[in-house]
Amino acid sequence: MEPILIAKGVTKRFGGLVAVNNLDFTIERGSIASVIGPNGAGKTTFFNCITGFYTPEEGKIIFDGREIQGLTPDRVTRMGIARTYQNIRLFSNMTALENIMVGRHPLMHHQWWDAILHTRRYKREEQEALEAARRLLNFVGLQGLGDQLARNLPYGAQRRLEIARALASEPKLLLLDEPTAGMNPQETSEMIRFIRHLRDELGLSILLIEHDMKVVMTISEKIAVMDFGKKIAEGKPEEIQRNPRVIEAYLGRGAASGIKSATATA
Amino acid sequence: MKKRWFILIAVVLLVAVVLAACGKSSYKCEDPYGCVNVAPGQPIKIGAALVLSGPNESLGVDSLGGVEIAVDDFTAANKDWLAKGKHSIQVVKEDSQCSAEGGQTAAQKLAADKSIVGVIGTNCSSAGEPASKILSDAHIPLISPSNTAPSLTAPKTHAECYLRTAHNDKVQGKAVAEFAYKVLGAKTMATIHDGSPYAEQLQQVACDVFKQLGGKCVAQEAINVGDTDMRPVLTKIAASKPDVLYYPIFIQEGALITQQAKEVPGLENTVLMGSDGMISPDFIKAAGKAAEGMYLSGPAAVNNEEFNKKYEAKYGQEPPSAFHLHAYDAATMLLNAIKKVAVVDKDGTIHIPRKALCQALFSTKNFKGLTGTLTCNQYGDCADPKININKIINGKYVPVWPKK
Amino acid sequence: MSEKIKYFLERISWVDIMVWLFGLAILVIAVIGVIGSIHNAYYTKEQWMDFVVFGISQGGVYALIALGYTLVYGILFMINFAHGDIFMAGAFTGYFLAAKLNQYGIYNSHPIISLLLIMLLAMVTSVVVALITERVAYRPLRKAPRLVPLITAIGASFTIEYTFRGLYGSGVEAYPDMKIFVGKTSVLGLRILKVHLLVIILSILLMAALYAYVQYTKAGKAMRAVAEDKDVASLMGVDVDRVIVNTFILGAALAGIAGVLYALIFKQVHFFMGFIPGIKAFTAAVVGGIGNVPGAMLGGFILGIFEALGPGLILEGLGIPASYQLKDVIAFTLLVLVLIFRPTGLMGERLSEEKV
Amino acid sequence: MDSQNTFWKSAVKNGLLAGAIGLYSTLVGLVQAFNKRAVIEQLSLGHITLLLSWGVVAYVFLNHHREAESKGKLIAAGALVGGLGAFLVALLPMTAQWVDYHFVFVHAGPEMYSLLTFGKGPWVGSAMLVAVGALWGVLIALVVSLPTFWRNSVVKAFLITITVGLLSDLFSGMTIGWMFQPFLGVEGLNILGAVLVFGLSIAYDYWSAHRKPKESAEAVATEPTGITKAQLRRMVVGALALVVVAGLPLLLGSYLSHVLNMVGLYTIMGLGLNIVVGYAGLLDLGYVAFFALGAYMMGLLTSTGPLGIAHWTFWEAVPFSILVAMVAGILLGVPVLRMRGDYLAIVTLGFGEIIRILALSNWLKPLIGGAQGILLIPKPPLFGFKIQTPIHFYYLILVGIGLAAFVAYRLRESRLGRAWMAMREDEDVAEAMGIDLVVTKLTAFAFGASFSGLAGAIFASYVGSIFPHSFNLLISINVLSLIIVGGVGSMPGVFVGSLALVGLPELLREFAEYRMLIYGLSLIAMMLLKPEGFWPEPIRKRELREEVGD
Repeated sequence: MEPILIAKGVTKRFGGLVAVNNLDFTIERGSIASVIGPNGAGKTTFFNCITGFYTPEEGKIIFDGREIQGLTPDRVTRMGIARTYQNIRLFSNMTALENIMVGRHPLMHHQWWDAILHTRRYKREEQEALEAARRLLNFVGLQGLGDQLARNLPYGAQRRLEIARALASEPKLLLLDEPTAGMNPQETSEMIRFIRHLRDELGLSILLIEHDMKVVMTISEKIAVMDFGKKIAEGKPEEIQRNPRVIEAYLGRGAASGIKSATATA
Repeated sequence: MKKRWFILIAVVLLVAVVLAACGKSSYKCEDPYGCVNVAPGQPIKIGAALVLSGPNESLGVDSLGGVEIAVDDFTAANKDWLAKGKHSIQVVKEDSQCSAEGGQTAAQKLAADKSIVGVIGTNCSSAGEPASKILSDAHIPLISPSNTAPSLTAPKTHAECYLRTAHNDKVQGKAVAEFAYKVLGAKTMATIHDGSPYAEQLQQVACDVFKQLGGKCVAQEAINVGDTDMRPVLTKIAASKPDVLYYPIFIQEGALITQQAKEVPGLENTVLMGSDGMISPDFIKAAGKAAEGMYLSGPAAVNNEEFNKKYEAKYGQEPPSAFHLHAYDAATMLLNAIKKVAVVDKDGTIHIPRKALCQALFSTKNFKGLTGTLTCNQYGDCADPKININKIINGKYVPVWPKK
Repeated sequence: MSEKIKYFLERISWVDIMVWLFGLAILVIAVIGVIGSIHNAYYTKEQWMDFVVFGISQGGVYALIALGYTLVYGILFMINFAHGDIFMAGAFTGYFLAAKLNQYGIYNSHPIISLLLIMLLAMVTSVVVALITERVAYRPLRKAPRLVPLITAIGASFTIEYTFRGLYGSGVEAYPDMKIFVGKTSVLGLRILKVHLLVIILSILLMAALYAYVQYTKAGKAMRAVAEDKDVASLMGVDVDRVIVNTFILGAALAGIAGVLYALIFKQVHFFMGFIPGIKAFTAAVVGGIGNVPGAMLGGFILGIFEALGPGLILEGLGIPASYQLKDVIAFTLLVLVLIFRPTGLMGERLSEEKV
Repeated sequence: MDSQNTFWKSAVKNGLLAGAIGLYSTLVGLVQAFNKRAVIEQLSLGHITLLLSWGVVAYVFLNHHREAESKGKLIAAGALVGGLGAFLVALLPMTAQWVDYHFVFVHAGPEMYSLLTFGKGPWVGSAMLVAVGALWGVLIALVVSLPTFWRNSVVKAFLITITVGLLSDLFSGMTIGWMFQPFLGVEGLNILGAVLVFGLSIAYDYWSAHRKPKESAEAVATEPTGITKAQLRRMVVGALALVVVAGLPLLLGSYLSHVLNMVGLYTIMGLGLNIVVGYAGLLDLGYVAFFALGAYMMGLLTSTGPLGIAHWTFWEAVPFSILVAMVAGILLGVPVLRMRGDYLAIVTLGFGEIIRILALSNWLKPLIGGAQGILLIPKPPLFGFKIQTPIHFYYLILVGIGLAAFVAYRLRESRLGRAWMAMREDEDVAEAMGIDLVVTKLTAFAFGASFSGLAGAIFASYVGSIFPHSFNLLISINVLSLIIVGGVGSMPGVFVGSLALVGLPELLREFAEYRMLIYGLSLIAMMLLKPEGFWPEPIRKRELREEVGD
């Protein structure tokens, strides 16, 4: 299989802190890949480098054969990468339907004069967008909730709405940042099924960041493990499970850091 | 419920029609602009569109006092004329502010009231521009006590029924320049204005005349209303060492300049001059001792003992600005003209033809007012343009020029 | 080759370039003006120094008011538009005590005590007004969208102004001269008005005290905790309401003192006196980096100096007449310029990328 | 027993509060200033202000305890609150012989004391005042103990009567003013009018409470073919509204039309700022800059005075006014592209001030008139007819509003509109949705500015002369306030907001110096009562609707 995304030697520093250190990673077209690691390992920073929020100091990110590092987020999105956020970031005072329609922004081309004059282009695009939005709403199982304000939706629905919004731009690669965070086991397994369904139905490539080992192990075809900004292991789930460095980094210290983070919020 | 509404409206209509029928009178109005009919027991209404809020409010309060006292005096002097139909004179106040849109709103409101006979106002020329046009269109005369912008009575731009008892800026600016050059012997002059059309115009005229006389205008500076630290601008002016510093602005900023000029090196020998915007007890209070020896130009008639007594008796304070006498004269002129053209019915109804009123005002000649002898020209300038220069001595305004 | 050019073109931020060019253009114009002015040699060296001194003393007042803005903003993320009027309330009320003291001769026989009494009264008045404002207009709306408290703040500003206009009248009242502060003195070879010296020293002392308070006392730490994150702070046992009230008290007390100092420099007080200093102080707080205490001081002084010096130094060199009329243009241009090159103000924390 | 204590304690507390509010309105001068203004026959607004300041406190307090306490006790408490409130106010005239209040409080003088004591001297008069307060409290207690319907109805009728009395002089200025004459005194309503208004209000309440709720059923019933009854009703209502809107100025006369025109101009500006603030979430406090540019452009291009450069007509100049404002919106938008929230607010405020000061400056005086402004701006011609009076302008402004509302509405329902709102909600995420922030922000500024330019152009032609002082910060603040009072992002809200914040203050002109106080207080009150605005943006339902746009 040919790769859809190749990261080569990506490095991102904040002052003295090296958040992502010389990272290499490849995602095959049509696969589900994951990045895992303890808190602060640099996973989200890596995401932000891909989506254009950050410009890596060194290294290349090649998407679909083109270098994308340093491009602005809107350009990256228009090339075919969409994402969700760890702490859901919907447009909370817009309806669910409008949220999805915003996601379709890169596929629409009418200008303000089209909108004022209601030209044919405007009518066609709006009709398409509305239909696509309804379709996606059904696809993620939110039918009937389209006219609700996003902030009034229940938590799980918000997660799915965020994914629907990301899908609206018809991306080739979907980045999911902890899609099961805060979900109970039943919701989690539903989400797993849903992510598989996404790949199988829409033929997307998916990269996810996840904390939940069980999710990662069940769903991923390839896993990279990060610690202190470095990739310490990469491979199939079963390989990762057996890797001693992962066990040490993840379980040994992870438990301790887990306790620390628990006290910090108390 | 709908039925009830209909009944109500029908009743209202009926009552109104009956009342209208009763109001019919024997007088037939032949004035092309129509007449104001004041039924017995009703007041004769005159408007006062003055600045009653904001930073220039003292100007309006001052003029309003003039108008109200004029009304009192007129009422006292014409008891018999008013008594026949049990009339009184009512002053309808409107805040015209010191802006074009304020003047417009006040004028619209007064113009909408068909019982308004004439209006005294406005204070600020910017309010006068639209107000004069609107009221003239409604055939209501407007007489201003303190508009000083030349354009208001210029041949092409004046409004049909607009007059003023205030002097034009050109007169006062000239007086200041002449006093500075001839009496004070100044050779160089600096000016400061505050961005108000009045001050800007006045200092420009003063500068122009001063130059014509042979002097030099070394600096023309400006500040903004609300500024407090005048020392930098004064330092700048000090660098050109003017003989006279003229700032025809208002109390607040004027007092600050007066005080701070004493603290800025280089201005020790500069004579300070201002104009009628600062002729006010408030200015003396705000500027304190620094104001001693300062010269202020203003209408010759500011202190009228008799008027001041009436004012203090009525309002418990001295007139707060310099145009109360102009307002008094404007109102008296208007009331006299009303009396002149009015026709009184047998039942006491007073009919006032509008066009005749306007013509009567324009034909005012040798009217003995408190500001002098007023004669109106064809463009509406009625002022007897006498300007005094006052010196502040022991906290009092003492006229020093022209010598009597 | 063309690949490379394309690569770069795709990554250039045209906005940044435009904005920088805009800033650069202003800077170039300013420099030309400065060169022109210096070339003119219109002012003597003493006069240049005078400008700076005037600027510093005006800046001291700005800084004291700016602290109130910055404290409240740091904690509630709202622009307390009424702060300028809280400043006015103190200064205006202080006048009556000053006048009474002057009437009985205490004003000049015991100047320091008088001054302290007047400041105390001004502080108390400002604090009371600020607390009523907070209780009535801000607290009920703490959970509302951000624009809503902005509007009540504007409403509160008008209300305070016109309340005091109604209470004390619309006229200008003049603080009596305090004899020991009349005249000039000289410090380090600079001629300086005694009032100015007093204002500069007092404002610096107060700011240092405030900084120490916020940095080192327990109450100050609680304040910073609330500023960082209200929810976490309240979980840690900090009484958030109490801290917010404290902040308002602190800001208002400083504004009250600033009011008296202002009245000492400029003598006159009136109901509208808070409006323009309020806006300027807010500008100063933003220039310095809003939410940042030393930033507010720095911003205040810089703004004051630029206002005093700018017209003579920059505009005159460009041949612009009546340059002091455009003083505020300089002040606001300075603001734009600072924000172009440092989007969060001179001492504001850089919006760390981590926050994205 | 304990609860009894707290009841009386809280009654005393409320009495003190009533007194404090009463003292406030007295010392600020409201009572005295309003005393000259009759509302109903001899009852002046000053009296009403005092009564209201005690009454509101008493009413809220008593209403709170209505369920728990007996009627007798309520009456006693009412008397206590009212009496105590009055007593605090009466302290002023009582102690005036020893304390010189006038030294600090300008309004505290013999005139005020005699007003408070009915001219009967400090002791007798104060006793009378306290008695009036107590009686008023009793009256309120009686109203409070009425059944819910009557209580609400009476309070409402009371407030409506006062409002009508307050605004009654407007009726005489109307074209149909003569119809109201029998009910009006020299100032305010006469007794007949007051009784009539009071009665009508109660009657209306009674009617609306007792009518049969059949209409709601009607609205739901759907005809299988074509339009529903509800739709038909909407159409009829719409047509009626159109007739009313078109005929309004003819009915209201020139002054009220003028007030409506000012409301209209602010509505146009509000619609524009609503795009910037309401849709795109960019806090702009310098909106007046574009208003000024539009007005100055109109002035320069059409003026027949010495500053006029082209002597065009209104119609030729309008596009340029709009265009110049639009370009300025983009130019001023560029430096602030990277700024967020409150930084943006202060910088735009600065821009507004810069434009005003430049308009005023000696520097640019040769070009644009400086402090002397631009005079002699002609009125718009229309096929040989001249748009001149406020009534004529009403229609011109109406067209302007229509145009602005049309554009704003259509933009909102487009890709651009959604991009604006997404940006308002979360700028970073919006960018990650493929939205070009630069273009999106600049178009928001450009459209917002162009509406303001249009309003400025009409304003210049309407007033006929423009001065830099007209373009101050207050306008920016006013426009911002009105869109928030109306409901951020809501188009009908803009109109409601300008009616409340521009229309009402115009009607309160006679209170001159107290107008701003009332304005400030009502800004606070409105936001406390309705933080989401009076007419919040409706949620557009479209999941199950088929159509796009129209």
